[in-house]
Amino acid sequence: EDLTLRIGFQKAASLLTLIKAQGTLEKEFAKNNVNVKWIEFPAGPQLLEGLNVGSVDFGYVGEAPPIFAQAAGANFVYAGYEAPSPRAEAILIPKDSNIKNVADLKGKKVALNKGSNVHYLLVKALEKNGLKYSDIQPVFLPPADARAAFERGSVDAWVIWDPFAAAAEKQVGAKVLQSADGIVNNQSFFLAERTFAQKNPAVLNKLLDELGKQGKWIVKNNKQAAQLLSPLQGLDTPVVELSISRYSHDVRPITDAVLAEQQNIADTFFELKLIPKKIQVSDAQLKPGITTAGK
Amino acid sequence: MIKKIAPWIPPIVILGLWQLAVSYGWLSSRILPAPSAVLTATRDLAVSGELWLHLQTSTWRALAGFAVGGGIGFLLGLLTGSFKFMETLLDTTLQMVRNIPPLALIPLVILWFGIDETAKLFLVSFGVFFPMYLNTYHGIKSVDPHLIEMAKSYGLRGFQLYSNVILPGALPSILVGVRFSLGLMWILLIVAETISAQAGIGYMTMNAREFLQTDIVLVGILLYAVLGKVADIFAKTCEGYWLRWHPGYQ
Amino acid sequence: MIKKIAPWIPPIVILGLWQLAVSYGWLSSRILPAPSAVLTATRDLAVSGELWLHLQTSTWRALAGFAVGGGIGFLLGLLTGSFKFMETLLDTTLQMVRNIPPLALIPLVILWFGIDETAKLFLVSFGVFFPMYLNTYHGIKSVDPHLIEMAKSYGLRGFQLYSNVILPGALPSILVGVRFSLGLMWILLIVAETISAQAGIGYMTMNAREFLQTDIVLVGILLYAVLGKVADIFAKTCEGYWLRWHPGYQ
Amino acid sequence: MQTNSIEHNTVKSIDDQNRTGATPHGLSIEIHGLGKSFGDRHVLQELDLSIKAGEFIAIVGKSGCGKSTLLRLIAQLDSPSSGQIKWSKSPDQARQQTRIMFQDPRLLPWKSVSSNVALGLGEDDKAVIKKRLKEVGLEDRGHEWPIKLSGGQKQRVALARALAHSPNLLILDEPLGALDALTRLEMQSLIESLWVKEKFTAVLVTHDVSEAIALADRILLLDDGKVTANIPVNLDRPRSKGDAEFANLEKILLGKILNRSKVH
Amino acid sequence: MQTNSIEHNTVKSIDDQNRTGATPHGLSIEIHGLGKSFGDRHVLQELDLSIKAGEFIAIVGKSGCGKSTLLRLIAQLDSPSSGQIKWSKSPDQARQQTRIMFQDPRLLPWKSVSSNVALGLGEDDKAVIKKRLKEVGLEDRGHEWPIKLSGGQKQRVALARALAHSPNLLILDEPLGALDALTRLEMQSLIESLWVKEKFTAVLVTHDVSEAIALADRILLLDDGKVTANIPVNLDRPRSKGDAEFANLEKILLGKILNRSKVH
Ligand SMILES: Nc1ncnc2c1ncn2[C@@H]1O[C@H](COP(=O)(O)OP(=O)(O)OP(=O)(O)O)[C@@H](O)[C@H]1O
Ligand SMILES: Nc1ncnc2c1ncn2[C@@H]1O[C@H](COP(=O)(O)OP(=O)(O)OP(=O)(O)O)[C@@H](O)[C@H]1O
Ligand SMILES: [Mg+2]
Ligand SMILES: [Mg+2]
Repeated sequence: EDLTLRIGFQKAASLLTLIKAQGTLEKEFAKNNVNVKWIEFPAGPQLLEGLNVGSVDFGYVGEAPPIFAQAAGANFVYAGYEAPSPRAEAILIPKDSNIKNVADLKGKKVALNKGSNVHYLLVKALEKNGLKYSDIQPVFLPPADARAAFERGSVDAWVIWDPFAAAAEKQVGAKVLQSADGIVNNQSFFLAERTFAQKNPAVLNKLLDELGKQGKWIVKNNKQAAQLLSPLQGLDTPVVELSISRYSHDVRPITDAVLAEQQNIADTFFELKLIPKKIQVSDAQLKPGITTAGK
Repeated sequence: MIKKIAPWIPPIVILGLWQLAVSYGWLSSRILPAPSAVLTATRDLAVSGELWLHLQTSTWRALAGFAVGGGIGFLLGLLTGSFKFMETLLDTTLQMVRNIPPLALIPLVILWFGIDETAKLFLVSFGVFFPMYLNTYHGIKSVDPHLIEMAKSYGLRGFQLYSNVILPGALPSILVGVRFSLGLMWILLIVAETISAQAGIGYMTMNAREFLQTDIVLVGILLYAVLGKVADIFAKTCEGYWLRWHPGYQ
Repeated sequence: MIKKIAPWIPPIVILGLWQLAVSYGWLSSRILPAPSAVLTATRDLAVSGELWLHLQTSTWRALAGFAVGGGIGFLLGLLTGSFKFMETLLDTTLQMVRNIPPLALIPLVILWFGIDETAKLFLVSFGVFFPMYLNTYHGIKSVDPHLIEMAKSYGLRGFQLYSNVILPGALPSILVGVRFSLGLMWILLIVAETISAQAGIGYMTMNAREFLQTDIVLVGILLYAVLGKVADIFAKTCEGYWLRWHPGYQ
Repeated sequence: MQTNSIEHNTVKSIDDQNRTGATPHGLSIEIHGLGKSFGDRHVLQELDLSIKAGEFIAIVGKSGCGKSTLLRLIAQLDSPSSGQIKWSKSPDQARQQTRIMFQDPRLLPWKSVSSNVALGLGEDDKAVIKKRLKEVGLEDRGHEWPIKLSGGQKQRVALARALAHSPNLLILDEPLGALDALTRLEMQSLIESLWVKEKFTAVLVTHDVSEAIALADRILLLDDGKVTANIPVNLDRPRSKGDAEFANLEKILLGKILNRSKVH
Repeated sequence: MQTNSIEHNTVKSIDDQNRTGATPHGLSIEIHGLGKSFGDRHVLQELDLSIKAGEFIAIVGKSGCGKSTLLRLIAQLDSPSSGQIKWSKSPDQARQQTRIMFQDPRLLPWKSVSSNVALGLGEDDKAVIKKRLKEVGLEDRGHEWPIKLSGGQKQRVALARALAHSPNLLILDEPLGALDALTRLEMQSLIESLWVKEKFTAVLVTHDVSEAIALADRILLLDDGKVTANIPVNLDRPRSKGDAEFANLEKILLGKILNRSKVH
């Protein structure tokens, strides 16, 4: 019988946006009687809302949303991940800022998206430079608002991921004070609704296979991919080019090490009181023995 | 003549000042693009056909939501305005419910209605409901009781009483509700279209906002303003016709 | 007696059904926590003092925004309602401006007002402005022109004319605006408090939504409902006092 | 130039006969121990009154003595504080067959003059509406908004509206107070001729003594919440003011009214 | 039980004399070729009229003939379509010194009866307000909402309000139409005594011929938008209805009114 594969995506997620634009999945899955339906969400948390109530089967988000979703008891599994892209998130400062290093952030206003991957980055970066999280003044703003506040000078620094970081660098000459390189991994995850994953392992594997191929293509054809993406995302080509060059686009199966890193983040968020209880990340794994991704 | 031009003076002055501010560099055009840039963006969107797609999608959602929410609000307003018992029973609950921000309701709405059109329709209806309800309710209460008494004693009952006396008397107030709702339906779409939309002006605006395309955000804002004007012209026309007996509306 | 109880029947029935639905497993408590769970969450928040902090912060913002936006709306409504020329000049612009969703304005608001309280105040004022404006405007237009004529010919001018005749006549309508604004101010806070807030019920709710903490979202929703009721009691009290001459409000 | 001339012949036309609800006889009313209070204010007290079917009653009395209150009770627009009113029909039927012309015109401002007169009538009654408007001298104002009419014109529209229904009980609360002497006489003969033809029961409140005598079978003087005088008028119709008996009765009645307050 | 008894003595009291704006003489008015049209409807046409300072003018005429329209023009509540009106003061001063009692009571429903009478008066005028209310027989109703009053009571409140101001020009549009014969006489003598004392110019519209004769120095008959008769009343004051001359004049005037429509 026909199966509909409902994929949740965000425009900012280059891999899915490209594969949707090229129609590869539709073609590939037509052979197996699987219909592909694309559902757009403005950001990760909304996508997880959809996943939680069973309106979406598969989605791609950063490292933080799954942790909150799991704390809230959402029923999903980690299906795969994108290899670390530490250069795709950074602490930015205005071009004429006199902040020289992370230690200078003491007492300063730092804009960030609460409970996102950059929240973790900030905590770890401060830790590494001998500061506590309480030494700075966090200013919680979603990316679009943070950009406005950053340009206006209402904040001294901004922790943000790509493509927003790339856009700020290219458009307002923001400087990278510190990227995640050497501090945190910054991985992204492919999530699947649990019952869907249990019932359709073949579909899931094929999907991840196709995504892996597309990822390799992007890495090889950076410029061309940027040209395709630019009108879709509404960003200048140089910005997109910079942005996608800093992601690995390397789709891999889940490993224990990856989950351990997630567990670190979860524990950090628990300490920050961002989640109300401790969670066990490995609970959100399909039972061992079932392959969850291609090679 | 003056009456035709005067209403357009403030918008034109605002646009002029804005263009000047950008031209003379008082405002960075990256922060706030000039009206001319916004115009270009509008033209591009229009030429590519995207604008019409968004407009069409949103218009359908807005009108459907208005019809449903406004209709229910009107009926409940009739009910509570006409029957003291209904007022006692329902008004408190409605006053509590309407205070809930649609934005906070989204998780529940997704839960109940999924992420499809129904959810968006519900949100628009939910928001539009209240101004219609409140204004209908108050409109009915403010009808001169002497006139109602007279009509009843002249044998008017039920539908006849409503269509001849109560509704025309409540009409000025109901039309305020309509005017308000006609604006609100667009505003609510921007909330509704954050739930997994692929098209619509709310989607277009929020999406552009996400990607810092300030010119398109401004296209959205101007579009909202124009839609507001259109709704207003519609409401004024209704007022002009239905309230032509009313000395205050001439 | 019945009149005291009746208003509480619908809320209690809703809560009861909800609790039942969760207890009997018709609704997964993961998706929608039971009222009891929400109660526990409320208690926890109340005990930790967080709830009061949020409430206090939001209340201040809401009332300040209401005062500013409602005040300006009232004054502009007076102006356009009283002077035909002002109506011609301003009404179109205002009808256009009010159609702009606060959510779309946020980037511009941050550019203009930064990320502090001013920005939040602006957003609440902006939203509250319109119902006050529209209802004041229509209230003034609906005052019986015969009474105004009479008062003028009895030597009433300016302030005296307004305080004795025009405002009392417009009051039923203005109070609808107040009622509406009192609800809207809370609704707008949820938008305003996405701008770099550290406290406030809007912040609490949206934050919880972001992290899928449905129980806290529900605490927020219930809190909004209760605040709606409080605002409503206030508005009803005003109506009861100021409109005690009005047969419709007795 | 407006034409207010009143068509005298039309009142005699016969096409009124087969109309809706026009019964040959009016309602009869029995009132026992009627009382009405607003808070501490006892407006009517222990009032007894019986009105025969088809009778024409006029009520006179000082301003604020409770005339309108009594009419409202008879029309079932208010409920008595004590005592009772009985009609020859069930209260519901009685209510349906009663029409009251209020002291203020109560025209619907959002309806044209002729739609106001048409209130509560069906489509078939268009001719009647037109006729009534003509009889009150406003046939050329049918399409206008009531707000454009003069005080007396509004009152005449309200009169036309009340007369258009052919009720079994017609209650008129100062129906001609805002009219000049000539128009007043014309309206009086209009009311009288309709009453003669349709035989409804009529209760009229008026401050004009000669109007009461010209129209009524019986005149009641209301004072202190009670009926203090009950004066039958046994003159032949049509009655003429010039008549000696008429003038005599007028004198007696006026004397009663003017002296009343000195009595107690 | 309400007490409507009217205090006759108070009208003679003298503490009214030193009140705001009370000038010994009223305004005089000159009207030339006055015309007023509403759309196609020409209500007043080429109307000429001159009113002396302190004169008491009564205007009678058929319902809808333009009486209220003329009063509104004199009170500057409307502007003429043609012709002009001149006052002995500047139009602005004239407007300030004019008070009009409208045909409908126009009470503010959100103000108590006494606040309605107090409209446009200062705090110091409390005594006057009380006095006027007493004179119209409503001293015990001051705290009530107007909606609770009877038709005639409302009219008396409006009268009290107009009289409380001591204007130089007092315009009364059917001020006593809703009152019974006795109350009416009392109000007439109230108006007359105030006029005698304060010497304002008075313009009264009435449908009651004997009222016009009892009060006015001159009676104007309005018809077809023009003044068709101008009848001076040279009777001594206080005038008595029983008087032969009075009755004679009444007959003449009534004849003019009743025959008028047959003339053209
Ligand atoms: N605003 C208006 N628009 C149109 N016509 C009007 C307006 N006001 C008055 N009229 C007309 O002008 C004529 C004169 O009206 P006016 O009120 O002066 O009559 P009146 O002599 O006072 O009559 P009444 O004794 O019935 O009060 C009437 O036919 C009326 O319909
Ligand atoms: N709803 C009410 N509440 C309180 N008092 C009222 C109410 N209606 C009438 N009254 C009072 O009852 C009394 C009688 O009123 P009613 O209207 O019957 O007088 P009326 O005889 O018709 O007088 P008029 O000739 O002035 O119209 C008045 O004193 C009036 O103030
Ligand atoms: Mg009465
Ligand atoms: Mg008049």
